[in-house]
Amino acid sequence: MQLALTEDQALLARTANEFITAGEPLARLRKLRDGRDERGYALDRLARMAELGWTGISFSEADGGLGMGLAEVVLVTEAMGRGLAPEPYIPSIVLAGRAVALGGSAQHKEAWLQPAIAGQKVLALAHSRRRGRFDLTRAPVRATRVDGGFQLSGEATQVWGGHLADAYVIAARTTGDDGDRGGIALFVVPAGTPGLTAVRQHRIDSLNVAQLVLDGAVVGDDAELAAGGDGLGLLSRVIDEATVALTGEMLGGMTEALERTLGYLRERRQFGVPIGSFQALKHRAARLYIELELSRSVVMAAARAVDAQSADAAQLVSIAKAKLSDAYCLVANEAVQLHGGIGMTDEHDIGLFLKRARASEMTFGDASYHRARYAELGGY
Amino acid sequence: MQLALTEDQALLARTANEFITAGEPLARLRKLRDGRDERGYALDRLARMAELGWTGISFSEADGGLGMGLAEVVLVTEAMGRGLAPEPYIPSIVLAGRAVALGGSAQHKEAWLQPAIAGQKVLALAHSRRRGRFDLTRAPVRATRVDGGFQLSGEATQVWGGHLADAYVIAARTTGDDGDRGGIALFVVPAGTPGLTAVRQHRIDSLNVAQLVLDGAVVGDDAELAAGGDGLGLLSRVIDEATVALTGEMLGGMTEALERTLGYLRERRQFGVPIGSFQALKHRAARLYIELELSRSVVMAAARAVDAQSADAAQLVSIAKAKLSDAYCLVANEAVQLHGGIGMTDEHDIGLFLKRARASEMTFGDASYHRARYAELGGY
Amino acid sequence: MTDVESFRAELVEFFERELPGQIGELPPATADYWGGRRPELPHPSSQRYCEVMAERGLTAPTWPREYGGGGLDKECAKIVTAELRRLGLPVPLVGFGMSMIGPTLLQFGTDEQKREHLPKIALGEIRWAQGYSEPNAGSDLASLAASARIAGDEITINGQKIWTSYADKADWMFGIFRTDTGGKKQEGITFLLLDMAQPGVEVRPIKLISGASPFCETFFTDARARTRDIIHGVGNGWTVAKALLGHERTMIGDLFGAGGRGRPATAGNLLVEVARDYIGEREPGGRIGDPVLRDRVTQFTMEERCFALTMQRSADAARAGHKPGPESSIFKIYGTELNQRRHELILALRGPQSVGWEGEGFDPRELAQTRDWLRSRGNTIEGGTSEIQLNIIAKHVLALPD
Amino acid sequence: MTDVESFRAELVEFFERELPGQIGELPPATADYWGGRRPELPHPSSQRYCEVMAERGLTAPTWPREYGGGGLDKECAKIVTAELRRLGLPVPLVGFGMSMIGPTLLQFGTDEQKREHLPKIALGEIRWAQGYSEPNAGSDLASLAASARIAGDEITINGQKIWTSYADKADWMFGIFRTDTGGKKQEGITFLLLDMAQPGVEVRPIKLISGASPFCETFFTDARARTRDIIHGVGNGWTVAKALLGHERTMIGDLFGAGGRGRPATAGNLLVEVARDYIGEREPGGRIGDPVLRDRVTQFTMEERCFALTMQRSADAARAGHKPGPESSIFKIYGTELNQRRHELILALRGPQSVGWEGEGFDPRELAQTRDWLRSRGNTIEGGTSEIQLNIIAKHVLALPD
Repeated sequence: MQLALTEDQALLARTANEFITAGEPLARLRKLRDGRDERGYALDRLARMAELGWTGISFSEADGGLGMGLAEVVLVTEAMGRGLAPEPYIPSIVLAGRAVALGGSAQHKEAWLQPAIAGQKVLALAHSRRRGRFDLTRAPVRATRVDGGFQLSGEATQVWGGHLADAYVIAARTTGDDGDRGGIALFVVPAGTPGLTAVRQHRIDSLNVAQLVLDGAVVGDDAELAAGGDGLGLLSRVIDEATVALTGEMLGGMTEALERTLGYLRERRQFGVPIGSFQALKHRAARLYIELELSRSVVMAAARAVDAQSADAAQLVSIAKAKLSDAYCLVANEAVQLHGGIGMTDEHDIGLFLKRARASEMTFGDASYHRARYAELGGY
Repeated sequence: MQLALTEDQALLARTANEFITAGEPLARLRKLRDGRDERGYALDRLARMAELGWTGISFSEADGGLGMGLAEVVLVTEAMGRGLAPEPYIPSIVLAGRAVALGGSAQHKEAWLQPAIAGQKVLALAHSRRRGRFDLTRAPVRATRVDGGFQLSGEATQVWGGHLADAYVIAARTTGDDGDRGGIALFVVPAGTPGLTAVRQHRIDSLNVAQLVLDGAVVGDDAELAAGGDGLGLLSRVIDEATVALTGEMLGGMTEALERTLGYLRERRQFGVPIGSFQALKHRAARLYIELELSRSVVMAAARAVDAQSADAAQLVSIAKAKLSDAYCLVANEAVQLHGGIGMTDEHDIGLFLKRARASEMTFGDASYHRARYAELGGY
Repeated sequence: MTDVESFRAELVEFFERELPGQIGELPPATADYWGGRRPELPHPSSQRYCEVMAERGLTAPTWPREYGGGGLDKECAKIVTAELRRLGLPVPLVGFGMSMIGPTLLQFGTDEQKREHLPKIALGEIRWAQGYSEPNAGSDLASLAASARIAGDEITINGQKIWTSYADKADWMFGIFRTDTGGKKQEGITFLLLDMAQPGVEVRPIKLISGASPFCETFFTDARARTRDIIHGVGNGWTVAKALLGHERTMIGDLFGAGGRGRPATAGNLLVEVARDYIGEREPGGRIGDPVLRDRVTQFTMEERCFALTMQRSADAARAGHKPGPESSIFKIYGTELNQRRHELILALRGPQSVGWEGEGFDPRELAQTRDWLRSRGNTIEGGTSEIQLNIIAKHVLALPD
Repeated sequence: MTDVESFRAELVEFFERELPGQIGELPPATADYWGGRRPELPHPSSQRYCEVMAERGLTAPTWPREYGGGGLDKECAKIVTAELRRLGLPVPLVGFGMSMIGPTLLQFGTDEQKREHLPKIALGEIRWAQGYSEPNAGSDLASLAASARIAGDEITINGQKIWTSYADKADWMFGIFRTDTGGKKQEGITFLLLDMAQPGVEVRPIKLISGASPFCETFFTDARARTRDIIHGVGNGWTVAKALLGHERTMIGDLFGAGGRGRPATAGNLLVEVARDYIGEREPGGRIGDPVLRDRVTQFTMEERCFALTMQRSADAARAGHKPGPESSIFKIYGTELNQRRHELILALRGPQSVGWEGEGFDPRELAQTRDWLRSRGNTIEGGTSEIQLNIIAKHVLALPD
């Protein structure tokens, strides 16, 4: 495993950063938020990312992708994290898209994956229910056999990118109960299916998330991904991949938050000097910088380990999410504190990182969940 | 509960501090340590403390004491902690002495308690075995019934003040097993009893602790304290009282360590200024000061709660020991760090506090033991 | 029976029998009433309750009678508080008049100034705001620039203040302004009072990350004040300002500290309840399901108790007649940090349910707590940043060199 | 086959067949050999092993042949390390000659100086000590006072150095001395080499809180050195000293960092073993009995992995031809802090068994680990305190103003 960027990767990182920064990302986010934009992101930006090829990174050429991996994906999400870009790249491409790619039939891919890669359609994946915390065996939906298919009922929460999505991959329990590793299936359900409704939810980070209500929606047998296979296995795998992508986004966010704070420390003057000249603040900034460097290393490593499907890949994913959750929240808290009064105002951008840090922490498992998972995987 | 010192208490505190500092305590400790003094403390100092009345503080007038409580005891131990005084005041008086006072017969008291209060004899209490951690149900000794008494076998470790003690209070299991709350008895066993041997142990804090080996030592029924009663209850009670006394000692130690560090920060010059003028060090010192103030409050409160036998006394004891363990170790670590190079030398006194802090942490339960105990007591 | 006992008897008589008769339904203990010309009524009878209490000098029990207080000694005042708590009645009147400018006037004001302003505070007629910080004078308060030009007995004020709490609801402002730009910056600062109901004063609320707007910006354009409202003389404002900051720190410490009005006294148990609710329990009423979170709850509960005990120790020392010890210097910094830690712990316990802003999928308590958490991030900034508090402790308590 | 492959083949041939023939039993991978005039032999054949390796230039593979090195490029050098590790053989020679003064001479020395000193280092004939800190010049190293008076080609040295690692075992010292007391303190410092085997040099070991004495005080009384042993010219010592400190920081980071020689690469698992041993497990081979300590073990293991990955990233970047990035600035501070945390965690796991000093009631591993813990407290002080490291990061990496 090489923890250095190749020429191509370095180029991709630069392009991604230019694309994001050129879009005046934070101003755009505010406009979407304060204008109560129903979608909360821009379809054309997603399409543009598709044109640049980023939506195809982690898919095989056969599926119309570039046959690269998370090592490249995290460079895109890192740039998105720097600008808090709200486009549903992770849920539509890395989460639902990969689920279809790994478990879907030719029809599934043609109907949903190709359009998603083309940036024409948006996919979302529903895997958690209210109070279900991070346990993937607590499927949000129950699937009961009906003639030629299944009937789905239940309520999923905080479905990322789930408002106005074109289709949903839904984790449902066909048999057994919470805690059982068997009996979980993934179904592809198009928006507009009778008995399926999505309601926009509003989170502190103002990203597009939805509550997905299934009230006896009926799907055919052909709607199931990896039919008869290990549904939970497939779900866990794409969640792990999306988790790595998210840690990339978090890395970008904490990098940006720290840089903005350093800038403020250099410019803000009190007592006749820049406050960045106060040693106590210097040392705290240096501590945050250490956290940043450690975070960058583990994100790169986790991405490469999953790409190589190495034995400790899952453990590295947990290290990465645990580390980034703690480090991003720390950096964001300190960033607000070091900005002083203006740091607590809605008008100032630094607060947006605080909110996103916390929402990211609570997505795909927080630090203590991943520490417990790491220990389980390590057999102690 | 009043968290302020009375006139008498303030006077006692002053006297105790004068007595301790007058003895050039740290030089004395070094002499005992480097001279490999067998006893590791000075009998005459203990006798002097008796003359001053401090050994009688927490005993009833009937038992020849002053009928005061831990609120006063902690003032004595705080002074001892400031000077790292090695005399076995806590083990002989607060731990074993109180056990005899609470559970002993008139004969026990006459034979052991009065002489201990008079500073003529030294008592010790054996309650833990190697690898037993802090669980009081894991008695170090097994007691088997023999005609007219018991036969004791087992090995107790780190018996505080146990080398060259005159008598031992020994926690032994008569029935049942580790974890059972019943079946634990306390026996008073004089030194020199056949089958009992004490071997001096050497700890980082160079206090007098001993390994106590019992190899079929026989004691009569009359040797049992609170005969037929709740042995574990009695043991827990005196351990709680001794824990409070120890937190007083720890408070004194961290106060002294912090004051010495502040002094060094004011005097040591680098880059042409006192290092205490560097803001990063100022802020760290202030953080330590906050810990110190919180510690002082909880020690005072725990002492008064136990004296008043209030409902939450045990919980306050656990808060005090958890807090003081963490705070003293933090202060000691920082004290060494802030002293720089000389801080890591054996020649400099600050390191003695680091060692005592750690040994105290590991006596009567560390912070995580007491947090778990607190939650148990709190029913969650 | 002693005066004290008879006083308590009177008080009980009044609270239990007379008061309901005069007011009818009494406001609940939680109903904070701030008074002022445009009063907000947390409860229909809040204003009436305040007035009736004020008639008896019970809004400001320790203030002298001639200034609208109760003229009571510490002991009797404590009885008032105790009885109010016992009967589940609220403190009749809160606000910066009672807690900040009132005590400051008693310390520095002339008899004339006290006679004019204190009774209106005690009666709840005037609500006050604090004009201290400016955009470029935050931690470095002494470098403030808002100017007060004195001509005869008129003062003309220009400039801007920021972080003025509830300025949009206040009637008068106490604040510090620059009357002299030469010399040491602490000199040339004057402490004065002004009526905010005038064209030269414009107030704009500041929206915080929590969505709330407890603070305002206040702009002065040739605003007017009277020289008779200068406290402690021209150029001596810094002394007054620092004394007042002391009152403020204590108030904030009380507010956020364990047992303080800023939070439920039972936070410890509250956390256990939230943990049981969101994490689950081993068996009904048994241990919290996740031992690691259980340990975090315990750790926090212990810290909180240690802080509460420290506040009690300080109060007991004061009662025992000792002057406030150095321990009081830690209240503001530690109280506010505890409040932040409490909120972050609740987030950890509620997990994904703790990141809602509004609407679907989150229950009201979850949403309210999330806002409170966001608001709490400011606690270590407002009223003197934690960094400033640490500087103060290092310099004034630990005597570390500059 | 390529040169690289043929080189590896030769090497294997030599290591596996020739070497045992020439030496007999080979020392274990753990046997560090420091060389010198009074060498300590961790293994009977340590010295012979070093000599035979030196003949082939394998004690300093990348140094030029004319200076006693192997003249190998980076890639071949890496093969040497890899093969040694594969065969469980130790690095033939360690010490400050190899890691500090050697590289410094290659960078700043004259050809004559290199010819004289480097071969003796590569052959393990001379063991070196570092003369930097003084009692009043610790963090503020540039204020050093130990003087070097130059007369003709003779230098007379007076004063004291402290924290000189293993000075009691060293033959020569490299150090910085004041040759000019006027002007800026960084100026007037000269870097020079001197033979310690002379009456004017007295060495006293310093006992640490761990009981060990890895450091010494060194006193100079009219000690002699030669002007030909001045490196980089009179008054230019500060430049040389700083460059060398760089080598030292990296070395210490490596040493304590995960995977570093200073610790077992398996510390993660080691901690789990200790936890299982002292805390117990739910069921045989199952979870660690105490979930809170289990979480602490995991937390530490994760931090350690993140650090190891950061060191790898830095190495990979170097291999990819990038110059050492800013991330290398965190190695010393974080590596040493991790080492302290590791030891404190082991104390927590071993509980009361972790506070023994010697003798009865504690087993040897427990006693050794307790000493190591005490020793580790110095890690964040020696070789540039953590506070200095943070200053460096803030200034040179984060560009924060002075």
